Order: sequence, then C-alpha cells, then structure tokens
Amino acid sequence: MEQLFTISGTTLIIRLPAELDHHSSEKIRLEADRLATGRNIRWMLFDFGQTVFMDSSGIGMLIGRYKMMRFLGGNVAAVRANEQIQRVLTLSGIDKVIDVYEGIPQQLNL
Amino acid sequence: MEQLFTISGTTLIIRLPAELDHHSSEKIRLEADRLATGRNIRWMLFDFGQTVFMDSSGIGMLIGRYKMMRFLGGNVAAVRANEQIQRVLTLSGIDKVIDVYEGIPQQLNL
Amino acid sequence: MNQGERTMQQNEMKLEFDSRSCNEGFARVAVAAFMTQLNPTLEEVADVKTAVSEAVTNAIIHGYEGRVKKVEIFCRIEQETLFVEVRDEGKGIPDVELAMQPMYTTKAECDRAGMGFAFMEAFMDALEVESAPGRGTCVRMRKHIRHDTEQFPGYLDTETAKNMAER
Amino acid sequence: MNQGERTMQQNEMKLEFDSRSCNEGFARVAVAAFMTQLNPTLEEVADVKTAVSEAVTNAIIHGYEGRVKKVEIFCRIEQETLFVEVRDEGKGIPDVELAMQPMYTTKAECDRAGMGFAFMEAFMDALEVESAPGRGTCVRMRKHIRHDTEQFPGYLDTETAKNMAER
Ligand SMILES: Nc1ncnc2c1ncn2[C@@H]1O[C@H](COP(=O)(O)OP(=O)(O)O)[C@@H](O)[C@H]1O
Ligand SMILES: Nc1ncnc2c1ncn2[C@@H]1O[C@H](COP(=O)(O)OP(=O)(O)O)[C@@H](O)[C@H]1O
Repeated sequence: MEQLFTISGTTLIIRLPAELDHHSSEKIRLEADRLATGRNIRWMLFDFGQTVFMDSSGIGMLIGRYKMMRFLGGNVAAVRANEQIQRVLTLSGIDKVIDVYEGIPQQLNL
Repeated sequence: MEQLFTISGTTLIIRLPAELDHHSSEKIRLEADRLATGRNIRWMLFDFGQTVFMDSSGIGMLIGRYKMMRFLGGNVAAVRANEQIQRVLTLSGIDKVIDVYEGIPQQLNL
Repeated sequence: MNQGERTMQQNEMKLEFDSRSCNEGFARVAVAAFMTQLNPTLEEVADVKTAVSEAVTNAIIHGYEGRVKKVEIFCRIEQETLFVEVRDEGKGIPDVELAMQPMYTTKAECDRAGMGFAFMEAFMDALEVESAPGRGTCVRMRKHIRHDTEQFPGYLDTETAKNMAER
Repeated sequence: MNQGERTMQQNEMKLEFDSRSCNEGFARVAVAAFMTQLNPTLEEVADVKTAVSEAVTNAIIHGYEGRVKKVEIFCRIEQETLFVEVRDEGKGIPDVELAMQPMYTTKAECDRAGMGFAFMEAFMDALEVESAPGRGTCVRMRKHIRHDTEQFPGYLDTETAKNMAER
C-alpha cells in the first residue's frame, strides 16, 4: 500500500488525497506537523498527483505549513497540480509565495 | 458523435447509456419501437459496453422489447455486459430467455 | 478530533426532491456518496444504488403517477449499518403482500417487470414496506457494510481511508 | 413525456445532514449530481462543488463550532440557472460585510485562510449572505450554466444527454 507520508533525506513528501477539503486537511496538518517538528525536515513537498478537488481549507493548510516551515528554516513546494488545482492555487494568490511545479523538479533530489 | 441507434442490415444496434434506469429506459423504448416497427428489423442488439448501472426498469424495457421482437418474428440479444450488469440480468432470470454474449458474436454479422 | 471521528457511531441525512424521473440518478448518487464513510466495496455501493433506484422509481411512477410532488429519503448510519427510508405521500398500496410478490405489477403496459421489491430484497439485508391507500408509502431498508480494513475502493476519499487504516 | 422533460423549467431538492466534516464531500457530490441535468462542463461542476464546500465547511466549523447539528442545502434549477442555499442555525455573523472581506477569518489558529466567501464569489455568479448573531446563517448563491449543445461531459448520463442533443 502506498504511503501518504514519505521522508527522503530532509524532505517530507505528502501525497495529497483525491479531495483536499477541511475534512482531509485536518488529518494531513496534524500528521505533517508531527513529522516535520520531530525530524530535521527542510523541504515539505505537497504532491497533488492524485488530487482532483481543493477548496480554501486546502489553501489554509498549505499556508499554515508554509509558515511553519519558514519558521523552522525550511520551505514548501507543490508538485503535479492539475488544471483545476492550479486554478485554485492561482485564485488564492498562494502561488506567489509557494513554488508550484508541473512535474517533480530535479533539484529536489527525489 | 457516436450514434445511440445504428441500423445495419436487419439489425438494430442500441448502445445503452451509462445508467439504464427508468428515466433512460423510457427514452430508449420509444425510439427503439419507432425504429423497429418502421423498418424490417430482425435482430435488436443491446450493447451494454458503456453501461455501469441497471435496475429493474432496464429489465422491464428488455422484456418489453423481447416480446415485441418475437411478435414481429425477430429476436433480441444483449452484448458486452460487465459483471454488475450480468448479476442483474441473472437475478432477474431474463438471461434464460434472451441471449447474452460477453463480446459481440460473429454470427450476428456486424 | 480524529479520535472523535474514528469512534463516530451515527450519522444522518435527509433528502427531499421533486418526483421527476431525471432525479432518479441524483438520488442514487447522493445515497452512494453518503455511504462512502463506511468504506463499502464497489459491489455494496451498486447494491444500495439499485435498491434506492427501485424505491425512488416506484414513488415517482406508482405513488405519484407522474404528478410532481416530493419524494423523501432518510439515511442513517449506525456503526456499520446503513438504514435507508424512501417515502412518498402518493396513492399508497392496497395489498402490500401482493405487491411485493415477484413479477406482480399494476403497470405492465408501461413495461414494468414487477421486480422492484424483489430487487430491493435481493440487494439489501432487510426490507419493510408500510403503506396505506391515499396516504402514501414508506420503504425501509437496511444493509450491513462488512468492515474490511484490507479493502478501500476508490470513491471520494481513498487516501484518507487508507491513512486511517494504517494507523 | 420526453416533451415534458425537455421543456421542464424547474426542479428542486433539499438536503439536511449532520454537521460532521465527513459529510462535506457528500454534500458536494449531491449538489453536483443534482446539477448534471443542466449538462454542465467539468469546470462548472468544479466551481459549484468548491462553492458548496466553502459554505458547508463554514456552517460546520464557524456556525456550529464542532457541535453536531443540522446543515441544510436547498437547490433549485430554473431554466438554465442553478440556485443553491446553505443554511445553519449556528452562532451567526455579527458583521457580514467584514466577514466577507478576503483574508478575514476569526479562526486563524485553525489554519483558516479567510478565503471562503471570496471563493464563493469567484466561482458563482452571485452571492448573498444573511445572518444574525445567535440565529444562524444563510448563504444564497446562483450560477448560470451556459447551454452549449456541443459539449456533454461524462457524468451520470452522457448517452441520454447526447441523445437529446441529437434530436
Ligand atoms: N410507492 C408506491 N406507491 C404505490 N404503489 C406502489 C409503490 N411501490 C410499489 N407499488 C405497487 O407495487 C407493485 C409492485 O412494485 P415493484 O415490485 O416495484 O414492480 P414494478 O415497479 O415493476 O411494478 C407496483 O406495480 C405498484 O402497484
Ligand atoms: N456559517 C457561519 N456561521 C458563523 N460565522 C461564519 C459563517 N460563515 C462564515 N463565518 C465568519 O466569516 C469569517 C470569514 O469566512 P470565510 O471567508 O469563509 O473564511 P474562513 O472560513 O477561512 O474563516 C469566518 O472566519 C467566520 O467568522
């Protein structure tokens, strides 16, 4: 069974669920924060590869994780967002503070 | 755009919709009867290739068309039914009067 | 909060809609979406959709006979059991026992197979019909969704389901 | 009968459910299934799902603040327009104008972005909020689904939709 949370070096990869709403965001935020603060995590990578729905609760979750990672001296990125997800990221303006990649960028060393 | 109703020689092929319920069965039955009585149709072929749902309204529609075709001296067959559709056909017992094929049978000359 | 949800025992919804045939699909999908929290198999979802479709169709064509009135669906989840109630305030059934016999139909001319109640019985664990002429009909159904942590089909929220199973 | 349905101008449904976060997905899917009869594009469906999700989430977390009460959704289709109303009888909003400002939130500690109302406005054609402290909140939204016979995405009943377009 595929893992939702994978740690690779100092990168925490979070495979987001099909629908990123308030219900699923709550679960992810608890687990992400537990993992990121317990280990030496520099990058938190949100993988939207399987995600078909996101609302402003998802945006709030991303912003919260971004703030936390900046506080810890790290950063976050979003990868493999489809068109619908891109639209929501753009509408929220979050794409101006968080790096959004269409694929999985090489420099992240995965 | 693909046709829902295709006539090939004396065969009327009916591509059934994704969901065969009372709502869609009503539409099909009106059109099927109009076409079958207006031309020299011997076989009425129900193609379940795209169908993922059927309830007893679909069974009623099939039985009705079977009776009409027998009355007109023809016959009906059901092709490309998936597992869920097969279950419903079997449960209703209609598979004992109507020929059900997994693929599209050669002898129908399509 | 996670804790609270894992031990959640009950959940309810009520749906009311116009008795138009174009709402049959909508009603099925709504009940199917409601039951996803029980992590049903594809087959269990298909069973419930079929049973709901039968009861809703009956309300529309037999209960109201084409008039546009309201059909009500009440769903409740208790532990691992789904309860579904479909109600109309239509013409009612004079003899419920007779109506429930396989192949019995009062609308053979409309290509009814008389298998609606038989399908509801086959696809659900229990079926109860309450009806009175002139007062409408209430169909109550129940289905136990066997909880199998190995299996989470891909509905709404596969990932969350997997996640919860892994804890 | 076909005739009647083609010229059908209005259709209604009402949904009532427990204010649990696991019902957010169910509520979206139900509204999406109801609107399929308008032959919406995938994008239009996504827009409506997002707006409904925002309003329902607000009822659950702001209106009832975790208590399990009822959320109500009322949908109406009139010609080619979808009307959606989401209601709670929760704590209400003291200053609606302030609450509707982008980035405004009273629950920043729960990672709320304050973008719920902004999203509803962006994804729907019109938004109206009625609320009173202690009496609850009602969000009314409207979206015109442009009728384009060229385009029928694959929801419930693609074939029927195609069929109707070909007539
Ligand atoms: N909601 C209802 N209101 C009135 N009569 C009903 C209702 N549901 C069922 N019936 C009666 O019971 C009969 C059998 O129903 P069913 O087994 O579903 O078969 P069918 O719908 O094919 O007739 C119907 O023909 C009808 O006379
Ligand atoms: N149904 C509601 N009941 C009570 N308060 C609400 C409701 N909906 C919105 N609010 C108030 O309006 C504010 C802004 O809402 P919104 O734009 O959706 O952002 P967010 O949900 O991220 O806080 C909320 O923080 C809350 O104070």
